[in-house]
Amino acid sequence: MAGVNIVGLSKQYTIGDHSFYALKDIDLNIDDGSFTTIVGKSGCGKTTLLRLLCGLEKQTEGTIDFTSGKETCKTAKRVGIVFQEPRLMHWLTVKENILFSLCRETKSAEKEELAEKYLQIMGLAKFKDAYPSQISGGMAQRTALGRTLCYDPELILMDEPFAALDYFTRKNLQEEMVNLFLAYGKTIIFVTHNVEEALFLGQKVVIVEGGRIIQIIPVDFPYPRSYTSLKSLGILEEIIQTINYGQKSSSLAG
Amino acid sequence: MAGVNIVGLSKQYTIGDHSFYALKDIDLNIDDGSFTTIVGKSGCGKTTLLRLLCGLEKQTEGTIDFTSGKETCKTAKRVGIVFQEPRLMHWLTVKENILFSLCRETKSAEKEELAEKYLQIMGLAKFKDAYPSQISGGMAQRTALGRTLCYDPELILMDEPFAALDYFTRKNLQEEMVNLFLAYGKTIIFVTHNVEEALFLGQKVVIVEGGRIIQIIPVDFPYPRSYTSLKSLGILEEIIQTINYGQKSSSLAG
Amino acid sequence: APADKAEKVEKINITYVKSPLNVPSIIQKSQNMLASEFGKDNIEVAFHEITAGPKQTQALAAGSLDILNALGATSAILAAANGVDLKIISIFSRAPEAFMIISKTPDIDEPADLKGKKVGGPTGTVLHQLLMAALTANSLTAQDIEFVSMDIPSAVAAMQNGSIDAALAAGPASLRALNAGAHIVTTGEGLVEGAIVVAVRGEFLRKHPDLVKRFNKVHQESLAFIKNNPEETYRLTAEETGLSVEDVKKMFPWYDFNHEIKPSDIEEMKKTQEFLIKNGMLTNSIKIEDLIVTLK
Amino acid sequence: MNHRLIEGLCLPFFIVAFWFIGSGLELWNEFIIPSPQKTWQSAQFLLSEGILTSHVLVSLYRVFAGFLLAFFLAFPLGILTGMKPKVLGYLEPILELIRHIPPLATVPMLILWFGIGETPKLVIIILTTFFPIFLNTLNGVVHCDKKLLEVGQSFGFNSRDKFMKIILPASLPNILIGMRIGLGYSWRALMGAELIAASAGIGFMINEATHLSRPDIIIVGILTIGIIGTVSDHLFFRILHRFVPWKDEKEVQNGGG
Amino acid sequence: MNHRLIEGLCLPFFIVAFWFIGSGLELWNEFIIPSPQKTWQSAQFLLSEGILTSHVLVSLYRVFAGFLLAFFLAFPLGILTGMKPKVLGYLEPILELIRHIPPLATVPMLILWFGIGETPKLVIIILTTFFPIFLNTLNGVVHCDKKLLEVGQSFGFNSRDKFMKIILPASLPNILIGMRIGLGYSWRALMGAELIAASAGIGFMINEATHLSRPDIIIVGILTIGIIGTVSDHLFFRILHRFVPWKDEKEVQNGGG
Ligand SMILES: Nc1ncnc2c1ncn2[C@@H]1O[C@H](COP(=O)(O)OP(=O)(O)OP(=O)(O)O)[C@@H](O)[C@H]1O
Ligand SMILES: Nc1ncnc2c1ncn2[C@@H]1O[C@H](COP(=O)(O)OP(=O)(O)OP(=O)(O)O)[C@@H](O)[C@H]1O
Ligand SMILES: [Mg+2]
Ligand SMILES: [Mg+2]
Repeated sequence: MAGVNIVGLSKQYTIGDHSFYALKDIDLNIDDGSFTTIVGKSGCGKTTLLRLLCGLEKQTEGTIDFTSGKETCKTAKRVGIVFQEPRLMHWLTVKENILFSLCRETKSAEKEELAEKYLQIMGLAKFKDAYPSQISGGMAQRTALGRTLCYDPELILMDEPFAALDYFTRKNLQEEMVNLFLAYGKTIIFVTHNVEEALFLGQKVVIVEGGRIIQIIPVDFPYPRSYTSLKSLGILEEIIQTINYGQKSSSLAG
Repeated sequence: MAGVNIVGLSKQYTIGDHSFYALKDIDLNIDDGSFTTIVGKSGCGKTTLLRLLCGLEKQTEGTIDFTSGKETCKTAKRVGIVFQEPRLMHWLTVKENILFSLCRETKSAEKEELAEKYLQIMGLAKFKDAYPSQISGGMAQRTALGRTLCYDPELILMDEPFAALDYFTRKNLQEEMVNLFLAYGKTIIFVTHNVEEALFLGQKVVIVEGGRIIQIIPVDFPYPRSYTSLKSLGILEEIIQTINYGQKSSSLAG
Repeated sequence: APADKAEKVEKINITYVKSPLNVPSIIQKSQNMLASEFGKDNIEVAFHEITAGPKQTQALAAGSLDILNALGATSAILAAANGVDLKIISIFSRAPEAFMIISKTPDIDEPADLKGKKVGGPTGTVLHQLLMAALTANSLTAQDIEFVSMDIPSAVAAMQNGSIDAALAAGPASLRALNAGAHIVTTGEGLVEGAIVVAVRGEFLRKHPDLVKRFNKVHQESLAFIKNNPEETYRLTAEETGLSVEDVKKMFPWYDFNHEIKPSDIEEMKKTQEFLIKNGMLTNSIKIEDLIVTLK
Repeated sequence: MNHRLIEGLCLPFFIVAFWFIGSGLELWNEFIIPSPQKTWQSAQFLLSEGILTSHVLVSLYRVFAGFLLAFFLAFPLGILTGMKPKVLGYLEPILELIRHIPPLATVPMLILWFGIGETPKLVIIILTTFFPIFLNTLNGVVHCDKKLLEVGQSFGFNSRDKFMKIILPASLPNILIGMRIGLGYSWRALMGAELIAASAGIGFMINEATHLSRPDIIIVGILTIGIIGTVSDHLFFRILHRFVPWKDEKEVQNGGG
Repeated sequence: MNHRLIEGLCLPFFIVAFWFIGSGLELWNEFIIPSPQKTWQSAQFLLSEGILTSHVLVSLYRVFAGFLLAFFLAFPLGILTGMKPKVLGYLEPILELIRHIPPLATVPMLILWFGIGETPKLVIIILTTFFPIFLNTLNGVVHCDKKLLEVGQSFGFNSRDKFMKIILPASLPNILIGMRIGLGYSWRALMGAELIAASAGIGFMINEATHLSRPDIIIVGILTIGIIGTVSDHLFFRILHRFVPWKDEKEVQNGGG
C-alpha cells in the first residue's frame, strides 16, 4: 500500500514559444488506503497530475513523496495507471492485453486464472480472443482497465476510466471498484468528469481549476453508497457550483 | 439536408472462427432535419450503425437510402462523422486539424474565418498552434468535433462526442449543438451513453440492445430544453429501465 | 559496296585503353592524330575508356564501338568463336616480358617450384595461358598446382598477405609488386607472345573499308612518332598513366609495338585457341585465318 | 491464390513472348541476348551435369550465412542505438561513412585482412546487407509509439521487457521490410563477393561466363539468381511469419478466420 | 551540437590513430594500406591538380541524377501499388525477380539497349537505388493507420487528397528512410556504374587505381566517397526537412520551441 505526499508541485509546458503552468503549487496529501477523486474542467491539469504521480513526466517544481507505513521514498513500488485512452497493444488479443503486465515467470495456470477473473469482471469473456481493432470503444476501455487491475498495483491512478461506458456498465464497474477498495485496501486516485461518480466513489473530492486545487471536499459517507442517498447530502450542487464559479485562473499564463 | 431510410439492416462480424451479428434487422426512419439520439449498452452496435451510415462498412443485409426532398439515393452527399476516438492527424496543429476537411481551393481568408469560429466554439483559441500530443483528452475530442462541423455536413453522425468532457464544457457544447440544429436545420444522429443527454438533445431516442432496436421514444418537447424540466417528464427512468431490463439478446449469437 | 558509301559516317567510336602501357593509343590521343585525320571529313572520333576485354567485345557486338584499339587476343578469339562479328586488322603489341608469374616466397624461383602451390590469377587470359605453358614446359600439369581464379589486383593483394604463393600479374601491378619485394618466377618470354590486337566491327569494316584503312595509317604514324620522339613519348605516357618517367622507361622495353601480323602471330593465336578449348573454356572454334584482315 | 498467380504471371509471360519473337526476328544481337532456345539448351546442360545445382548450393550457403551474420549485427545494433541515442551519437559518423563506401572498393583490404577463403566473400555480403536492416530497425524503434511505451514504463518494465513486449512487435513491419531489402541485396552482392577467388557459386558462374563470352550462361545465371532469390524470400518470410507470435493489424482486418 | 560532434568524432579519431601507429610500426603491408602520410600526399596532389574535384563533380552528377530518377520511379510506384493492391499483384513477381538480380550481371544488356554513354551508368544506379525507396514507400502506405484513412474517407477525399493529406505525411518516416538507404546505395553503385566506359568519376578513379596498383589513390577515393556521401546525405535531408510542412511527432515532443 502507498500514500502520497505532494508539496508545491508545479509543471510547466511549452507550446510553440509559449510557456505556461499546467499545474501550479499543488499541495495534496493522499492517505495510504484512501479513495480520492479528482474533478475539474477539461484541460485543467488532471491528467498531468496523474502523469507526474506515476513518473511519466518530471515536475518543474515541488516534491512527490510516497509513504508506506512510516517509510518515505521518492518512487513508489507499484503504481498502476489507467490512461485516458485505452492504449492497447494492437497485436495482442483482449486476453493477452489484460495479461500484458505479467512477467514471463508467472505460471500459465495463474495467468489463466487472472485472465478469467478480469475478463469476467469487465464483461469481456466472450471477446477474449478479439483484437483491439475488433472491439467497441467501451470494450477497449474495459480491457485497459482490466490490464491495470491485473498488474495489482498498490497505488491505482485512473484517468476517466468509465468515460466511454454506458450507465449500467459504468455502475457495475463503480461497484467493482468499491469492492476492490474495501477488500484489498488499495490507494486509489480517480479522475472523472462525472461529479456524481466522484461523490459515489471518493472519500475526498479534489476540485482542480486552471492547474490549482481550489477545493477539497471530504465525503464521510460509508460504503457502499447509493446515488439517491448521496443526493440528499446536497454537496453535488455545491461541487458543480464550485467548479463553475471557481477561481477563474486562466490555464494559459502567458 | 438529408434524411435516412434504413430497412432490414444487418451487419455480421467474424472474430476468430466465430461469426455474429453486431446489428440485426434494423428498421429506422430518420427525417430530413431531425435530431435523433441513440443510447444502448457498450458493445450493442451503436458505432457499427454509424459506420454503416457513412459508408465505412458494408452491410451484410438490408438497405440504406438517403432522401433529399423527394429524391432518394444510395449515397449521401455530405455525411460527417465524429468518431468515438479523436483520430487527429498528429502532424497538424489544432487549427490545421480543424481545417482538415477543406479542399485546397478554399480561400485562406475564408479558412481563417472558419478556424476562428470553431476554435471559439470549442474553446480552443489559445491552443490553436498546439499539436495533438500537447493537448488534453477533452481538447482532442473538441478538436475532432470542430473538424467535423467545419466540414459542414448535411448529415452529422456523432459517436459519443462529449464523453471526455466535464459537466460544463459538455453543457456548453450541447447548447451549441441545439443552436446549430435550430439555425441550419441539419440532420443529426447522436450516439451517447448519457441518457439525460439523449433526452436533452433528441427528438427521438433510439434504444439499441444486442444489435436490435428495442424501443424508439419520441421526445416532443420544444427546444431549448432544460434539464430540470426534462426530469419532470419522467421518461428518464423509463429509458433507464428499458435499457436495463430490455430484450436480453446476447450480442454473441453463435 | 559502293551503295553503302552514301551512308555518311558521323562518328567513329574507338576504345581508349591506356594501361598497362599502351603507348601508341596514348600518342594518338594526346597528339590529336585521329581527330585531325577524320576531322577533315567532319567525322567525330569518340574515345571510350573500356579496359576489360569482355566489355569491349560486348559493346562492339552491341554496335556501340567500331574499333577496339587494344584488345587481348584471347578476348578477341573468345568473342569471335562465340559469334561476335569482329576482325583483327593489326597487332597492337606483343609483350611476353610484361606478363609474368611473381612470388614473394623465396623457395619459388622457377616454374618447377610451383608444384603443390597456390597460384592466383585471371582465368582464360594470356596470363592463364602463360601459367599453363610454364607448367607444361616443366613437365607439370594443371593438377600439380592449385589455381585460384581472381583478377590481377586481387591476386597481387592475396600474394602480399600470403593467401597464395604466386600471382599472375602484368603491367603496373606487377611492377609495384616487384618494387614491394616480390620476384619474378618467369615471364612470358619463350612461352607466350601476349599479343594485343586491333579489332574492328565486321559490319563497319565491310561498309567503310576506307575509314579503317585511314585509321591504320594513323596507327602507323603514331608508331613513327614514338620512334622519333622517345623522350617526349615517355613524358606523355607518364603523364597519362600516372606512372613515373622512370617506371615508364623500365616498362617500355617490355613491349613490341610492331603492328604487322606475322605468321608467328597467327600460330600464337592458334595456340591460344587450343589452350582455351583444352581447358574447357571454349566449346566452339574458329579458323584464325578468317579473323585476320590484311589491309592494303 | 490461383487467381493472384495468374495475374502475377501476365507480365513475365509477355516478356518471354517478346524474347521469343524478338530473337526469331533477329531484332537484336544474338551475342548479347541469345535466343530462348539456346538459353534453354545451356540451362539443361548445366542442370543435367549438376553444375548449376552445385553453384546454387554454394551461393545459397553464402547468401544465408552472410545475411544471418549481417542480421545478427544490424538488428541488435539498430535496437541498441534506437533505445540509447547516446550510443548512436558515437557510432553514427563512422556508420555513415561506411554506408556510402562501395564494398567492392575495399576488396584489396578485405583480402589483406581476411585472406581469400570464405570470410572476405561473407564480409562483402555483410557490408551490402547490413544497412537496410540496421536503418529500418533503428527507424522502427525510434518511431515506436510513445503512448504504448508509456504503458510499459507504467508497469515498471525493464529494457528487455520493453523491447520484447512493445518495441519489437510495434516495429516489426519496419524490421521485416529491412530484412527483405537486406536479403535481396545479399543475392545481389554475390557477383561482387564471388569475384574474390571463388571457384563456385552463381556469381562466379556469371563472372566466368562474362570472361568467356558466354551470354547464354549469363542469362541462365541471372534467371537462376532471380528465381532462387524470389523463392527464398518467399519461404524465408513465410517461415518467419509462423514464428512471429503476434498478428499484424492488417491480417486481423482482412479476415481473422 | 558541438558536444555531439565531439562524441561522433571519437571513433574516427581512434581509427586514424590506429592507422598512424600501425603504419609506423609496419603492422601491415604498405602495398595494400599505405601510410597516412603517403595517402595525404596523394590526396593533396589530386586536390591541387583539380583531379579529385573534377571526378567528384562527375560522380555527384551521376549520383543525383540516378537517385532522382530512381526516386521518381520508385516513389509513385510504391504509392500506386500501396493504394491499389491489384496493381501490385501484376507487378510483384517481375519486381521480385529484378530485385534479386545483381545489376552488374546485366551490364551486357544495358550496353546493348543503352549504349555506352551516361545512360547505362544511370541505369545501374537506378537499379541499385530503386528497391529500398520502393519497398519502404510501399510499406509506409500499406501500414498507414486505417483509422486516419477513414477520417479522409468520411470527408469524401479523392485518392489525391487521401494521399497528400494522410498517407504521405503518415508514411513520411518510412519514405525518408527508404530514400536515405537509396541515396547511400547510389554512392555505392558508382564503382559498378563507372566500370562501363567511364573516363571520369570517383568510381572510375578507384577502378583505375586498382588496376594501376595505387592503394593510396584507392584510399583517397574511398574516403572521398565516404565523406562526400555523408555530407550530401546530411544536406539533402536537411533541405528536405525544410520543405516538409509537417512536424514529426518526435520533434514536437523534444521541445517545440
Ligand atoms: N471490425 C470488427 N470486427 C469484428 N467485430 C467487430 C468489429 N467492429 C465491431 N465489432 C463488434 O461489434 C459489436 C458492436 O460494436 P460497436 O463498436 O458497434 O459497439 P458500440 O455500441 O459502439 O459500443 P461502445 O459503446 O462500447 O462504443 C461488438 O461486439 C464488437 O466486438
Ligand atoms: N506534452 C504537453 N506539451 C504541452 N502542453 C501539454 C502537454 N500535455 C498537456 N499539456 C497541456 O497541459 C494542460 C493540462 O492538460 P491535461 O491533459 O492535464 O488536462 P486534463 O485535466 O486531463 O483535461 P481533460 O479532462 O480534457 O483530459 C492543457 O492545457 C494541455 O494543453
Ligand atoms: Mg485528461
Ligand atoms: Mg462505440
